[in-house]
Amino acid sequence: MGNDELLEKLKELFPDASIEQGNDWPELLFEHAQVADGKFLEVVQTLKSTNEFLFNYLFCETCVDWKTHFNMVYHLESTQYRHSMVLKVKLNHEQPSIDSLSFVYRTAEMHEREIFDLFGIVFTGHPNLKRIILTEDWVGHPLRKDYDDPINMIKL
Amino acid sequence: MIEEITTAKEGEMVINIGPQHPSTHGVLHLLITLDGETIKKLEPNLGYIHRSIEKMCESLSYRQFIYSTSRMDYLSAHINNHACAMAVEKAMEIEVPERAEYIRVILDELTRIASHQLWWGAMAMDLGALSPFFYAFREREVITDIMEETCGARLTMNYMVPGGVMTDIHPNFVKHVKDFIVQFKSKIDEYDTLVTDNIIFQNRMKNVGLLSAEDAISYGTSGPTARGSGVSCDIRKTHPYSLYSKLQFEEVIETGCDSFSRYLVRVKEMKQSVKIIEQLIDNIPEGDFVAKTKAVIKLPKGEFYSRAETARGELGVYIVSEGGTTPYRIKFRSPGFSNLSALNHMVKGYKIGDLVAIMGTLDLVIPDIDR
Amino acid sequence: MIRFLKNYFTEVFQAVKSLFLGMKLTGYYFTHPKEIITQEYPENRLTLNLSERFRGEVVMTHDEQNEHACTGCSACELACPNGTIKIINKFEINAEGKKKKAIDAFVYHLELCTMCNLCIQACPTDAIKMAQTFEHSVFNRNMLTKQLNLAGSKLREGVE
Amino acid sequence: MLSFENISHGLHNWLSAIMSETPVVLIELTLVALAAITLFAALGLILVYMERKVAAVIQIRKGPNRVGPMGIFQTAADTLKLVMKENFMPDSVDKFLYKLAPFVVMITAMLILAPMPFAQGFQIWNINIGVFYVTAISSISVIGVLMAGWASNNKYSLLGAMRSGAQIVSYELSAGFAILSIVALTGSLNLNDIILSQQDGWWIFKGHIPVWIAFVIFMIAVTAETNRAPFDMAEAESELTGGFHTEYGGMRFALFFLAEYINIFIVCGIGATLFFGGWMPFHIGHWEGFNHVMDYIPSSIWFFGKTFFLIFVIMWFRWTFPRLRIDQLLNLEWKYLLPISLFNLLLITVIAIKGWHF
Repeated sequence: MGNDELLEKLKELFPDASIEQGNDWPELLFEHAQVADGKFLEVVQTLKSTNEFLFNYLFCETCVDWKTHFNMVYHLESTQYRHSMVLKVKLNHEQPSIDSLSFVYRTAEMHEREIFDLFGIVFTGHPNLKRIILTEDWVGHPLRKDYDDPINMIKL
Repeated sequence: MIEEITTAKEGEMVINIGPQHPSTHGVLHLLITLDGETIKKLEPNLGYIHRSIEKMCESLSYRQFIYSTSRMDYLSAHINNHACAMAVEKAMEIEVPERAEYIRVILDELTRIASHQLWWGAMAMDLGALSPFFYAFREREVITDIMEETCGARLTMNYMVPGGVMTDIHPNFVKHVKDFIVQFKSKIDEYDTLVTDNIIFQNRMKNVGLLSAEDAISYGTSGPTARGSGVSCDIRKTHPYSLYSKLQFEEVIETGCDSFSRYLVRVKEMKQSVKIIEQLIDNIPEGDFVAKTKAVIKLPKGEFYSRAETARGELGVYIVSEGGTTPYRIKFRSPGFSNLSALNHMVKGYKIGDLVAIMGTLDLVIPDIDR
Repeated sequence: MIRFLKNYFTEVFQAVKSLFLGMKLTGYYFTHPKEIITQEYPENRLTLNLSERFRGEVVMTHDEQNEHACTGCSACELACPNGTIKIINKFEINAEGKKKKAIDAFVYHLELCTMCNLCIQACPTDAIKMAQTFEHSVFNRNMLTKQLNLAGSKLREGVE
Repeated sequence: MLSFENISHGLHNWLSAIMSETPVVLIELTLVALAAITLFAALGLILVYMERKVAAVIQIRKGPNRVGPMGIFQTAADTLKLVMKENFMPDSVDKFLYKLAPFVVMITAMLILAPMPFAQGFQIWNINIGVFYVTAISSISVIGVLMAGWASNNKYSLLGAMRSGAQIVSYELSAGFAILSIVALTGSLNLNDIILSQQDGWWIFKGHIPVWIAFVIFMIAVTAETNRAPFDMAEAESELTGGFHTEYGGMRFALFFLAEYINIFIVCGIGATLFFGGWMPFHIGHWEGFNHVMDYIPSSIWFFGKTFFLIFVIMWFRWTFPRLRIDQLLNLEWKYLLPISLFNLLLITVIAIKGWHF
């Protein structure tokens, strides 16, 4: 499916989300309130299992700290149709949490542990949410913009 | 599913594989629970070589950050640099000169061959055959010499710059690459005689570490790991970049889903890479080797994603720009990290010896996983 | 039964054959010592040919009059991702009585350098280049911090 | 002509002439012990050097070449280093067993040396059940390995030791059957008798194809029994880091290391004796002239030549093949080698009874 067509279909399916054409792929942005209480899993399940989309390959999952809020960014691709899309969810900065995708895409398990480690986003329903890169007793989440470590960080 | 390994049940034994272990090829730490010799659970523990490249890149300019990506997957340094350069070029809408594209693709493929050769030797070594390692390094040495001659370094080249390549190719480049191809073709049969056809090797590899196509996609594996499970995922074919849409080559796909298929994919990929180089080496066009760019690169506001096929799989470079001279956030989607996530699924029920073989066929590069 | 036996023996034969072929290959290398590719390093130092592009360390070129081409513009310092280069400038008063910027010390931290070649690319006057030396080991870490401009050197005429 | 037989006989006669029987025996025992230990050390050094050189040339490199001409003193230097190292012992080991294990392995290797006919008339102990003695004693070394693995209190060591136990116990069977086939042909368990029975040609040539099969099985089985690649399950450095000797360092490790090489020498010596006639020169049937020429080459050279050739073959295996997995290793033994060697033994027995061999 081409990007334009995909854009139309997505608009049809998610009328309340903000959808726009990004640099490469259609971008679907949800506010956190729209996908709270397990609704996010439904959205992703729809994207994965609807015959027109079949987004079965989560090839990149990351997070961006925008100081006022976090953006979870999911890059999805369909290995059958070879179309891709970007799924974004805005999370609040104080208590960021979102449904874990580890049962939809198994690869999310490791990625979510990494994001939890470096951004401090809590994934509800994750089977084993603990730090993966840093030690268990580490304080803070280094990839946040407000993270400051006067001892270990070298300022150039 | 990675379950928490805290206490072993009756008759089970928890073993630390790594962080210093001969077959993890670096500082990977795996906690495995054994029942006798059979693996029940595996949990990777990362971070021993985490250099926070993503955080570092937030304070580096768009010319500077490329060098640090050579240190991620150091065996396909050129391809990492290429992906980063492409992301910047895409954002800046820089037209890369034809000559630069040719040089880039040739070097990419040479890197891929070198990487696969090292993997081949190292994997044979994991299985206990030590000689193939040296044979592999003999051919790889020729490639590193070519890299040294043209790029100035043997492993972390930092040769790609936004808009092209750093310097023009060395006058002897074409000749030496051709010499390499001749030598490589005469020696590639040895690889099969020594390892591929060996009955012990085949028994160690076949029907071990099964990863079905569905799981391969679900676990986000890419590169030879996924192609060994019959998933078409070669970025060079599915989302062609650079010159790849014009080139004649096959995407190697094996449907065995086991370690042996993954092994075959890599061995065959080496031959395909040689085929690609042969198509390009004789007709490198004249012209500029780098496009004119401003001294200080400022990316427009927005998000840019570029994908490239490294020797291990799909590398994604995700740049979030605020319009300044440094990226606001950069994310490297490294192939090793996703491939590693499938390891727990693959080794369950196999022996320790198989764990080594499976890890060998995943071709893990630890700095790539940790970044 | 016969088929089973036949399969069994073909299997054994194929297995032995594959092992034998492998041994033949290693046997070939054992009987052909000419294939040895070892380079004996300290002995071959004199004949060791490194490519002219090999990046060993950053050096500043000086000509016979002990003059270099570094204007102290600190483009290299900015280009360096690791803070390897530190340029300390001074102001000289030349013959016409004008104040002129010149380098006092071009400090180079070899221990931080990753040989990425960005400083050489950035230099507008080609004052620095990569040398092919690679034997950098020293006993004292401080010896890796180098001053690249020679004592008493000055800026070459005509370089701006 | 210089021969070991003359030396030993001469020494015995000279000693007997100047003193009574008891001191003679005592002195001779001391001399034999000293000779055995010297042989051990020398063999260890030579074999390690040989392994490194063979590996190097197969791997298209030069190997040790810095210490002494062609690096011949490299192994001596290594041994010196190991001797001078701290005799480190981890805290939680079973101290008695931990200390004992290397010696058990070492002493076992030394014991098997007793009935080895190094040259004509040069043998420490001409025991009439030589073959039986060798097979019996060689299985003791597994106890040392198990001891080391258990006492180290390390999971890798334990796994390595258990693998080693399973492996040695199973491969002893086919090694035993291969040895038995020669015993069936000669009708004697005495190693000297076996050698003398090959006066008109070595068994490998006299015994048709079954002896070849027995020889191949013997080589595979002893490679496994000495824990050499491709059967080095007990060490398996890429899987178990160091296997049963992970926790050993310094001289204790050196003893394990040395014992491994002595064991190789011994099994190859046995192989050479059984299949290639030991010190017996290359004889063909009744070609008296040819046989006579061959006799001019000293018997010790024949023995060591054959043994070192077999050692080379085992090294050749090691540097060519990947390692088997533990279950495949046992499969190979129980599904392939054991049935084949049983059948083969039957064939050889028929050949021996009917006298079909040359």
